Amino acid sequence: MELPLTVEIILKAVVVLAAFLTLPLAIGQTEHKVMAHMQGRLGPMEAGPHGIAQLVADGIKFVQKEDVTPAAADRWVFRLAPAVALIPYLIALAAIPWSAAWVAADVPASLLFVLAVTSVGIFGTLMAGWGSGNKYSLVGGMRAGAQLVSYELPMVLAAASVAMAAGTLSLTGIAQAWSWWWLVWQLPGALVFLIAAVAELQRVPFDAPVADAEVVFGPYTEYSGLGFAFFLLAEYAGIVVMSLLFTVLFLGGWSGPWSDTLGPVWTLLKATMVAILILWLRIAWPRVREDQLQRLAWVVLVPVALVQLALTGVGVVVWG
Amino acid sequence: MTSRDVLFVAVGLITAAAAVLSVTNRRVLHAGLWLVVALGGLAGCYLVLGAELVALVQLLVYVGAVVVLVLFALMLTRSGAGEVDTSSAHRWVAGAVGAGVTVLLGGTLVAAYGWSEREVAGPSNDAIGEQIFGTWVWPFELLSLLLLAALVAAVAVATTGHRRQEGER
Amino acid sequence: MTRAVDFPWPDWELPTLPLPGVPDIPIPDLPGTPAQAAVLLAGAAGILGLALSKRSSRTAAWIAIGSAGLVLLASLWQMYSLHEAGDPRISTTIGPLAFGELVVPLELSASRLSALVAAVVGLVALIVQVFARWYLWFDPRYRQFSATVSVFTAAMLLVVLSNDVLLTLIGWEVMGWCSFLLIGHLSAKDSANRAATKALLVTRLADVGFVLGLVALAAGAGTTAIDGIIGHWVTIGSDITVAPGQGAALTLAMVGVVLGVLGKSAQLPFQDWLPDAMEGPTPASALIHAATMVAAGTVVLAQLLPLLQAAAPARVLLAVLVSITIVLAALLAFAQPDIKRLLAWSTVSQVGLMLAALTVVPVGTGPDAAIMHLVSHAWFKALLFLAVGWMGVLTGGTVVRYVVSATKRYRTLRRPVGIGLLSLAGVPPLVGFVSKELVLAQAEHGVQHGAGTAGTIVLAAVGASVPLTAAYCMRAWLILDRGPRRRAVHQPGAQQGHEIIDDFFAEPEVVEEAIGIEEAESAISSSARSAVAVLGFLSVVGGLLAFTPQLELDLVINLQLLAAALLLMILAALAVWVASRGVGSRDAAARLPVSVSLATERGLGFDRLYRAVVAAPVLRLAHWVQWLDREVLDAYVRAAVPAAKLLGGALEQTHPRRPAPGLVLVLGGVVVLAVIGVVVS
Amino acid sequence: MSPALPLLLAAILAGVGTYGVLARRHAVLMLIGVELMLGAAGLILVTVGQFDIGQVGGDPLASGAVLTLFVITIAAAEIVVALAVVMAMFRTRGDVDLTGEAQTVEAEVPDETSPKMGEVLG
Repeated sequence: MELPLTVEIILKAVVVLAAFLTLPLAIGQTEHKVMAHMQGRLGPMEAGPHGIAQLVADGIKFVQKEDVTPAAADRWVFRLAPAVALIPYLIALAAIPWSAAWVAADVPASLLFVLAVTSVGIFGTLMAGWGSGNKYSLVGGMRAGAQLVSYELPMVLAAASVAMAAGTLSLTGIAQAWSWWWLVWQLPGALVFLIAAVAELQRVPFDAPVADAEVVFGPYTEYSGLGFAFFLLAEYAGIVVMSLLFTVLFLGGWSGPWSDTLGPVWTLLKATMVAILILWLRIAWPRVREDQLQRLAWVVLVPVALVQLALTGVGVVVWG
Repeated sequence: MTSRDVLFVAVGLITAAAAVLSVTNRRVLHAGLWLVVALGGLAGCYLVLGAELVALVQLLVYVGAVVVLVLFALMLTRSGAGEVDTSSAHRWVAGAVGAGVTVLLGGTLVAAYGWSEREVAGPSNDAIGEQIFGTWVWPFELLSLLLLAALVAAVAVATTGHRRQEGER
Repeated sequence: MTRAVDFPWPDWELPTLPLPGVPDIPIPDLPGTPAQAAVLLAGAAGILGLALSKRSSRTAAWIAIGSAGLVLLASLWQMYSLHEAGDPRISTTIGPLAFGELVVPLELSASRLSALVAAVVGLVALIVQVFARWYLWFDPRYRQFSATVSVFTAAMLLVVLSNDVLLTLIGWEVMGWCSFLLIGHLSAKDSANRAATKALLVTRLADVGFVLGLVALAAGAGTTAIDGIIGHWVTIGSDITVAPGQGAALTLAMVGVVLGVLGKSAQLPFQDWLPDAMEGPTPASALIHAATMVAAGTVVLAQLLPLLQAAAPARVLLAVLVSITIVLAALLAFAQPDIKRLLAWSTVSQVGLMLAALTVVPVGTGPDAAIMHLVSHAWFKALLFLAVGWMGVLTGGTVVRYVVSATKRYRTLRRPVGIGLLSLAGVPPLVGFVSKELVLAQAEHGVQHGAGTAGTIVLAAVGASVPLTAAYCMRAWLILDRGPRRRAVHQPGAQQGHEIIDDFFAEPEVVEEAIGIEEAESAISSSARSAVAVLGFLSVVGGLLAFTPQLELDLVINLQLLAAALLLMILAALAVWVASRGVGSRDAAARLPVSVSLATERGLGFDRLYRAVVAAPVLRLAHWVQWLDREVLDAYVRAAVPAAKLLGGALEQTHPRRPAPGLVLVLGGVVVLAVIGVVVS
Repeated sequence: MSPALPLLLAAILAGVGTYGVLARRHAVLMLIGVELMLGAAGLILVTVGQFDIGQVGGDPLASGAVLTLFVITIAAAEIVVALAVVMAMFRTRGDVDLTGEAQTVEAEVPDETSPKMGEVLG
């Protein structure tokens, strides 16, 4: 099927945008429901059948709300922050392959690309923290900054281990080079990546930046209406991107029975499992203290990731 | 002018403008944010020049980590208030020196390499990887030592002041 | 000069026994060679024993004894397969190392003799492990002990089977460290620590020569393979010729090797560490004395025999030193107030005999007599040590006044101790007699085949050792068996009641005598007792080994010499018997003046000599170096501080102290300079 | 394309960076100038590497890209140490003003227990 280049690009952009708009909502809905069931309650049941339209209702509510900019806020920084937080995930989603053919932008070093782009998202949080003109926001923003910088290192190291094993920086290439025994070989790296990903998303148990008992809602304290919705969307989009990335890197992406035709389904299935795991963490775990959080990153994750790198190196040299 | 030229001019203008704003903006955090734009633009320039690996590393390391640290330091030093620029006379002299650097560097470089159109043909990512772990492996290893030394030094410098302060209390 | 006497006694050639043919077992295609298996199994047992046993002595014992059994099987299998194949069997270890021009093949080689020694090592190690299981039952550090013994065995096997001086060196070093651990096993005891350190230091000092010698040999030959080294340095024809122009180098290297061997084998002037090493548990002593550490020197020199024969000065040096050692150690053994120390000095003397036999081997004959004595000594000395250790458990110590009439009190001890002492003394037809006669015959043979003055000295020393050995054996026997039977006054540490052990892996149970068990009968586990019994059996009939094709002894026994030796032996024993009469403890040595016994107990004050000759200069050098470091080198470092301060202060005076304007000036200057540079160029 | 464009941009960035270093009295802002200058250096290296300037047969050692990566790494190390120095300076002096007299004696220690938000947010 040959399409003109422009049409293809537009089509792909539309598809990515659509995925970007629906998947986070699905994650949000899943969170509501999974959390409710794990806690032995029903969850939202009013809007739509079985509460399916709850998130749409939420969206309408957010749109109707007044968008308040505090008087002490740094106006432009405050207004731009949600967009800065959201857009990197959109760009990252475009580079993640769903199957060998299903990838919107198959750039050569797509792993590096995804990691680089998502690392920009931190500015949204920092800007929100600074721009709100609120001391809780500032503290939360600084916590977020420290946390994201700390956890980016083990994350990149774990990803580098997979790239080294596959011998390529391309996500498509990595997923194709994957074979089942990587599940064992790359297990430490996978755990490190998963933990670091949860920390990058600032979700429980690493949600000290938005700990409501300490800093209200951290950088997002002053946001209301659409701005807040954007941050919420960014968080869910982050879960989507990280789950997909984890799937492609450590779970073989679309590999599975009949992967020629069912490839994207496998990707989606595996990513859903990972996403539910991330949601589950939030429901099951208490919050980690700020110092414990830094300690975990530097004392546990970084060394483990380095050991994993060495392990991969040995493996590549021995079997490669 | 090729399309690449046009693209570069566009990205370059953004970069240059952001750079100027980052050194003239009087609100410290805005200066830091403009630096983000400037360095991100620089990554874009690399991309236009075909050096995608460098561009991505620039984005990952510089924008994702280094500038975050800068912003962090700005927040920690709580330096919103007070003058951030030197006196105006001083600024004029500084401007003159800066302009001198631009003219001198630009003049020399353009004079040396000229305006002629050339093919963009940089090394591939594989070639870069092979060179780093082949020809450049010793400097590379030395760099790792440098990073380690910087890490230790940063911790040492940061904690020493802290301890002294606690000792005084 | 027995040679000069021309007496018409017939000489007696060794007969070859009409042995039943070895059954023809088909050799299955096993992975690896027995040599690899033996070394690897023993080494692995050491590591596994520590890693797997957690805190269970039982697991450790299973691993250690099981692996020792497997090692013995492997070495027996090796003997058998060599017997079938005939040729020495070379096997690889980890493959050759890339060392540029130096060839390092790292190969093992199993030949007729090394296979025999390996089998003996395996046997003694197994017996020691079995015995140690009982002896150290309540020792909380039994795991470490058994693992160390395993590693020690592996190291000795490596030395025995090595065809590469690098492997020899590795085994040699590991043995040194393991001996340190074994001797210092009772690490809470100061004396044990001191003895371990002393053993380590003394042997290390000697090892300097050993390492340098081997390095010189390997470097000269461009290879570390032993046959390659021998092939490079000497040409073996009807006579050995050294490669032209390398005589001095070979001599120097061999002197170094001989020094190392003297250290490891506790010969003069390094003899003093061995008696002190008695601080280790008895099984460790049995292992160190019988088949491993002290015998390692003999093994290595046997491997390098052509080089030793070619390097006359080294050979003479060795001959003279070991001859003195043989006599001196035998004399000292006689006067020791402790049976264990007596045995230690006897080891020094007996190892001297092995080395002496090596020095007089004429060109073209093998070291078989020395190896025979090594084997026989391994058996009867292990037997003696284990029996004495057993005795020590029963009586509470091995000092003479504790062990007086010990075999009378504990009748089960009588047979092993008796066999051991008889064998040590060289009474026919026990194994000690056979091997000692062979050494004597070898010495005489050597004298007749141009061993020169060295040969004469050796012959004299070996001859002198015969009555001396008989004397101290007689003395020990009289003390142990003929002493006044006193009702056992239990010495501190001696057992109250007796242990009864039915199952090898079940904990000993203490049973009071009142229950009616025969005295001391059950005080040892049946397996440990059978281990001792095996050694006793071998000590009795082991002499037959000399008549098997396993040893190629084309020696002629001078019957006249043999008769003289036996006569001397009997006379010495009689003299001791006479001297012991009238002494309460039947201890003949009690007739010696107190000052003499004290001096002998202290090893004739060699400690003080070591301190003066080695320790004091080293300490003084260390002080010097420390002074140099602190007062001269550090002074520069310390001076850097005020210098930096001074410089900083001076520069501070010239600094504007305002960073921003200073920077403008600096950068402006740089730009101006750059402009000038560009314009000018 | 013409190599003059990126080289000119590099010259501009270097000049702007120099101005930033010289004209700012705030230590962290001064570091921003340094970063811009390092960026200019990287841009020159990449340009030279991508255009085969000055040598025949391309850039076989990939020196342009590799050296830029090195520069980025060194910059990371530099900024970390520099920020540590700035933090130490802030702790001991209470400000990060570079125009003031260099002090060897420690000035008053800021009261960290009660941050004044107005000052913080400026």
